[in-house]
Amino acid sequence: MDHIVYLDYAATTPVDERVLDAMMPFLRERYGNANSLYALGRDAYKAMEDARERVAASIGASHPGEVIFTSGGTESDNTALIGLATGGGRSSGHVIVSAFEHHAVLEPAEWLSKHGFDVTELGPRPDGLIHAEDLKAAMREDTVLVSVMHGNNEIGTIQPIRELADVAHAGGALFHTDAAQTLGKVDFDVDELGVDAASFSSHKIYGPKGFGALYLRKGTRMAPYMMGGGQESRRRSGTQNTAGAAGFAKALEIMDAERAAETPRLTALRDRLVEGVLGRLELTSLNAAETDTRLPHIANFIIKGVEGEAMLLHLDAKGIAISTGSACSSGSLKPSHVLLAIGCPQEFAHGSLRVSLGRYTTEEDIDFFVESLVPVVERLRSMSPLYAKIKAAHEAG
Amino acid sequence: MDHIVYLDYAATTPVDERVLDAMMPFLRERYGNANSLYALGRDAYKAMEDARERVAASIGASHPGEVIFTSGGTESDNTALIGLATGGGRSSGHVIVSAFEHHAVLEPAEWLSKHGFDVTELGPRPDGLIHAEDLKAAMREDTVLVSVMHGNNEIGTIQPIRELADVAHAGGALFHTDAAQTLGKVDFDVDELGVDAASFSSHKIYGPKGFGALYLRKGTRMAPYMMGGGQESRRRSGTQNTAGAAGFAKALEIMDAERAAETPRLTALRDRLVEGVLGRLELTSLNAAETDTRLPHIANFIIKGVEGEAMLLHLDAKGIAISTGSACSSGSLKPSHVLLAIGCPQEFAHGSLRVSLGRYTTEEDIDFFVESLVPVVERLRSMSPLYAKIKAAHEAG
Amino acid sequence: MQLYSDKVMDHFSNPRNVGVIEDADGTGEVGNPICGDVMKITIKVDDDKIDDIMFQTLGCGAAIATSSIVTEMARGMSLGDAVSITKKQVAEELGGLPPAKMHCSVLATDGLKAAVDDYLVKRGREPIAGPILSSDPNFDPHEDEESESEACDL
Amino acid sequence: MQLYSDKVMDHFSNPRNVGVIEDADGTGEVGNPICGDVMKITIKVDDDKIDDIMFQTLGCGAAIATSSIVTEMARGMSLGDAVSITKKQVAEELGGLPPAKMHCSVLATDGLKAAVDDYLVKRGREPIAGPILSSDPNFDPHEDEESESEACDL
Ligand SMILES: Cc1ncc(COP(=O)(O)O)c(C=O)c1O
Ligand SMILES: Cc1ncc(COP(=O)(O)O)c(C=O)c1O
Repeated sequence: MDHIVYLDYAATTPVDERVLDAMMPFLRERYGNANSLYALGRDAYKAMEDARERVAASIGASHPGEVIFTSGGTESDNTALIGLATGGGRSSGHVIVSAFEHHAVLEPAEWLSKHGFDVTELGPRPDGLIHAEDLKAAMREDTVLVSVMHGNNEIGTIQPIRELADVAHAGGALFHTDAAQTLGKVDFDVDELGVDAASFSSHKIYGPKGFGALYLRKGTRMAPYMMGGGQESRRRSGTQNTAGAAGFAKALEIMDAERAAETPRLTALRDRLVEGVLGRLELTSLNAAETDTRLPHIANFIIKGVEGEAMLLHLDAKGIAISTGSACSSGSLKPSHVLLAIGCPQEFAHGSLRVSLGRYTTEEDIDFFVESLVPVVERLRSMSPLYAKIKAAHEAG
Repeated sequence: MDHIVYLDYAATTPVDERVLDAMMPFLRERYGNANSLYALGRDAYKAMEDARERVAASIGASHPGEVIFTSGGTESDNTALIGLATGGGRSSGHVIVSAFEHHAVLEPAEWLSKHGFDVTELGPRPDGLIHAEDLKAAMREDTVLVSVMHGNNEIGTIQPIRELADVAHAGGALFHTDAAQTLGKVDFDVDELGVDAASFSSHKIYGPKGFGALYLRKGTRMAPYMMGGGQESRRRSGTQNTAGAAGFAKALEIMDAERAAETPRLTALRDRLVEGVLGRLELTSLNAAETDTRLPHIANFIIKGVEGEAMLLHLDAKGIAISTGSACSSGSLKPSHVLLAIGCPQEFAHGSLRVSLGRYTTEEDIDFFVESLVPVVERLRSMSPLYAKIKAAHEAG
Repeated sequence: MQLYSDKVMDHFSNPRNVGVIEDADGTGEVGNPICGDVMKITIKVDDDKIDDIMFQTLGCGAAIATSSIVTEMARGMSLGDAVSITKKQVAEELGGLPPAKMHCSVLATDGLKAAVDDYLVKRGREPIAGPILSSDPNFDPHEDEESESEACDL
Repeated sequence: MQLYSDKVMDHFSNPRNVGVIEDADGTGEVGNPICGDVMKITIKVDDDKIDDIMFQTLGCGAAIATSSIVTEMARGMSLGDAVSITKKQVAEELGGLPPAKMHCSVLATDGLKAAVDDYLVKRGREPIAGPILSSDPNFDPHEDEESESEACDL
C-alpha cells in the first residue's frame, strides 16, 4: 500500500515515536522484574511507580495506588464489573449497565446475570445519551453497581457522568465508567466526574497494544480478577509490564500536553468531514447529530441503501482504512448494538460508517476520503435492488 | 551498577535483540487492529495467525487455533483453571492442583473452592515430584480437572506429566499443566505429554513481558475468562497485541533452534555452580538433589543459619541479581510454600537461595557468584545468635 | 480479520452480470433488509436453459461476490441443474468463504431458485426448487456455521 | 519491590554494635527460627542506665537494621526510657519501613525489653517491660499491617 489514509483511530492508533522511545529502555537494559529486591528489580519497581504517579496526576487521582495497571481496556472492564459487583464476597444484587456499552462491559454483565446478579441494560435515548432521570428510574434498593461509558466508541457522544454518578451514589451504588475512548481526548478528572472506578486502554492514545489501567478509588472494595502472585498491591497479579507502563504514561502525557491545540484541530477536521459527506451524498445522516457533548474525533454516518462492509472494502482498495459502524464483523445479520440502542432502524443500521480521526489526520486525508466515498456509494446504490424504492419512499415524504 | 551478574532468569529475562527486531514493525508501521477488515487490519491478522502457527508447530499442536494468546502466564493459568472447571456451564465438581503450583494456579483454585468446587492440594514428595500413584489416590468420581505444573519455578524439578495426564484422563478429568518455566527449555510436545491445556509466558524466554499463551486442545470446553469483543475466536477478548505475538513466536523459535547447544552449556554451568556452593560452604544443601528430571538452569540451595533476603541484599551490593527461594517477599513469616511442600523444615526454608541461569550467563559469572557468596554467608552466620547451636547440633549428629 | 480469497475479492470488485433484465422471464428476490442482505436475480430462459442472468445485491462483500459467481455458474445451465447448485459449490467456486460468511452463499442459491420457480410458475408449471430458506423470517442462516465467529466492537 | 530507605540500608550493610557482651548484666533473646527472625541483645547496666549494648540477629534486612538502630537508640538511656521505645519510633528513626516489614521493629524493641527485664529479675527487682509479644507463639506480627503486602512467586 503506497499511501494509507488511516481513519480508524478509534479502533487503534500507531505508537507515537516518543512513546516508543520511552518504552525502549524497558525492552532492553532495564529488564528487571518489578518485584525483585535487587537493583535491577528496584529500578523496574521505581519505573512502575513513576508511571503510576504520572497517570494518577493526569486523571486527578489522590493516590498513585488508585491506579492499577492491566493488560488493556477489556481487562479493566472485566475487573471493574465482576470485581466491584462481587467485592467483599457479595454474590447477589442489582447491576445497571447502559445498553450501548462496549462488549467488554456487556459480556461481564451477562456473566453476572448468570451468577446470581440481576442486570438491567439501560437504553440511551435517540440523542445518544444516557439520561440521569432514566437511570434514577432504573435504580433499585439493591443496586450495587452502575456502569456507563464516558465516550461512546461508535457514535462519540459523551455521557453526563457526573450526574449519573450522583444518581448511583444517592442510591448507594458504586459507579464505574469505561473511559477507553475519552482518556486524553477530553478533560478527565476522577473527582470532577465523581467516579469510583474507570477503565483505560493504552492503544487508543498512541501507546502500545495489550496495556491499560483501572482507576479504583481508595477504600473501594474490589475482588481481584487476575489472581496469582499479588502484584499491583494484590489487585492485579502477573509480572508487571514495565515497557507498557512507561509507554502508557508517556502516551497520556503527550495527549495532555497537546490537547489544547489538538481538540480544535480535530473538531475542525471532523466538521469538514461531516459537511463533506452530508453535502455530497443524499439520504445520508450523522448519528446523534443533535448532541453537542461529543468526542472531537468520531463521526458516525448512516448511508441509506448501502451495506457498510461493501463500502469499507471499496474504500480499502483506494487505501482508506475505515470501520463500519457495525460493531460485529461476524456477518451482516447483527447490526451494531449501539445504533439499535439509539433507535436506528435495523435496515439502515447496516449502512453505517464510523470515521475516526487522529494525530496524523490532515485536511487532505478528509478531502480524499470524501472524494473517494462518493463514487463508491453511487456504485453500490446503483447495484442495490432496494435503492430506487428507498429514494422514492423518501421523496414521497 | 557497572557490571551486573544476573542470575534470576527464572524471574524474568531480557528481551533478545532478535526478538525486539521481530516486534518493532508492529510498534511502528504495522499498527493495524487484527480485527479490522482493511489492508492494515488484514496485515495484523496475518501476523497473528503467522505467530499462532509457529507457536503451534513448536508445541506440536495439530491446529493453530489451539493456541490462544493472552497477557501472560498468570492469565493463561487463571483462564485454564476457572475456564476449564466451569466450562459448559458447570458449577461444581472436584479439582486437583499440586501443592507447589505457582500462585497463578493456586489462587484461581482457591476461588473455585469458594464457588462450588471441591479442591484438593496434592503434595509433592521430598524428591520434588508429584507421583502418579499419589494422584491416582486423590482422584474422585467427580474429578473434573487436574493441574500439575511441568517444571517447578523454585526447585526446577520436572514432573512426569505424561503419567499424570494418563491418570487424570483414566478418571475422566481434564489435565492442565503450567509450562511457564519449561517452554523452550526442554522438549515440549502437547501430544507426547498428553495434556488438554498448557500455560506459557513470554518473558521467561527472552520475549516481552505482558504476553503469553494458552494451549487448548481442540474440542475442549472452556468458558472464556476475558470477555468482550470476542477476539481469539471468542476465547480471549481484547485488542490483540501483535507486537507481543510476533515477539513471543520469535522468542520460542530461538529457544528451539538453540536448545540442543544451550542445554548442555547451562547444565555444565549449573553443575559448576552446585559444586562451587556445596564445596565452599558447610551446612548447605541443594533442594531435591536426588531428582534427575530437572530444568537445566535452576538450582535452589538451603544455607543453614542465614536468612535469604539478607544474603540477597549483600549480593546485590556486589552487583549480583538473585532471588531467595522464598516466594513471598512480604516478610519473613511465610517461607516458600514450595519448600514447605517438599518437607523442608520451616526454620531452614527461610535460608534458601534460588539461582537461575540463562542465555547470557558465563563461567565467570558463576565463579564470581560463588566467590561473593562465601564471605556473605560467613558474615551473616557470624552475627547469627543461632549458628553456633546449629553447627554444634549438626556435629553432634 | 479473516480474509476473503482473491477470487472473492475479484468478484466483489468487478462483479459480473450486474443489473436487471428488462423483459426477464423469471425474477427472484430474496433476503431481507432487516438482515442487511437483499438479492434480486432476473433470468432469460431458452429451451429450459438459462440464457441470460443478471443480479442486483445489497449486502456485504461476500453477498456481492456469491451473487456474481452464481450468475456465472448458472449461465447456460438447465433449470434443473441451476436449482441444484449448492451453497457449498458456490463457496468452493470462490475458493472458500470465511465461516461467518457462509450464509451469503445460501442467499445466492436461493435467489437463483426463486427466479427459476418464478419462471416455471408464471408458465403454469410446477416449481422445482423446494423451500427457499432465506425468505423465511425464522430462518437462521448462522445455525450451521462453525461457532468461531469473529470479533465485535473495535 | 518496595524499597528500603538509605538509612535502613546503611544499618543493614554496616550494622552497629554487633556481637555479644561476654559478662553481660542482662540478655534478651526473642523471635523464633520458625518465623525466620531471631534476635539476641546483651546489655551492661550502670546506675540503671544502659552502659553498653550489643546484638546478634538472624533475619531479613529490616530485622538487622532495626536491631542495629535500637542498640544505638538505647545506648546511654535509662532502663525506663529504653523499654518505652516504640516500634514506631524505631521505624521513624530509620526513615520508615515498608509496611510488610513493620513487624521487624517489634522484634527489636522486644529484644531490648527482654534484656532489661532479665537484668532486673536477676537482681531480684520487678520487671518493667510488660508482655513481650514476639515470643508468644500466638502472636501475629502482621496483624496491624496495611493489607497491601507485596508479591509472591517470581
Ligand atoms: C469503549 C471501549 N471499551 C473497551 C475497549 C477494549 O479495550 P482493549 O482493546 O484495550 O481491550 C475498547 C476498544 O476496543 C473501547 O472502545
Ligand atoms: C510457573 C509459573 N507460572 C506462572 C507464572 C506467571 O507468569 P506471568 O509472570 O507471565 O504472569 C510464572 C512466572 O512468574 C511462573 O514461574
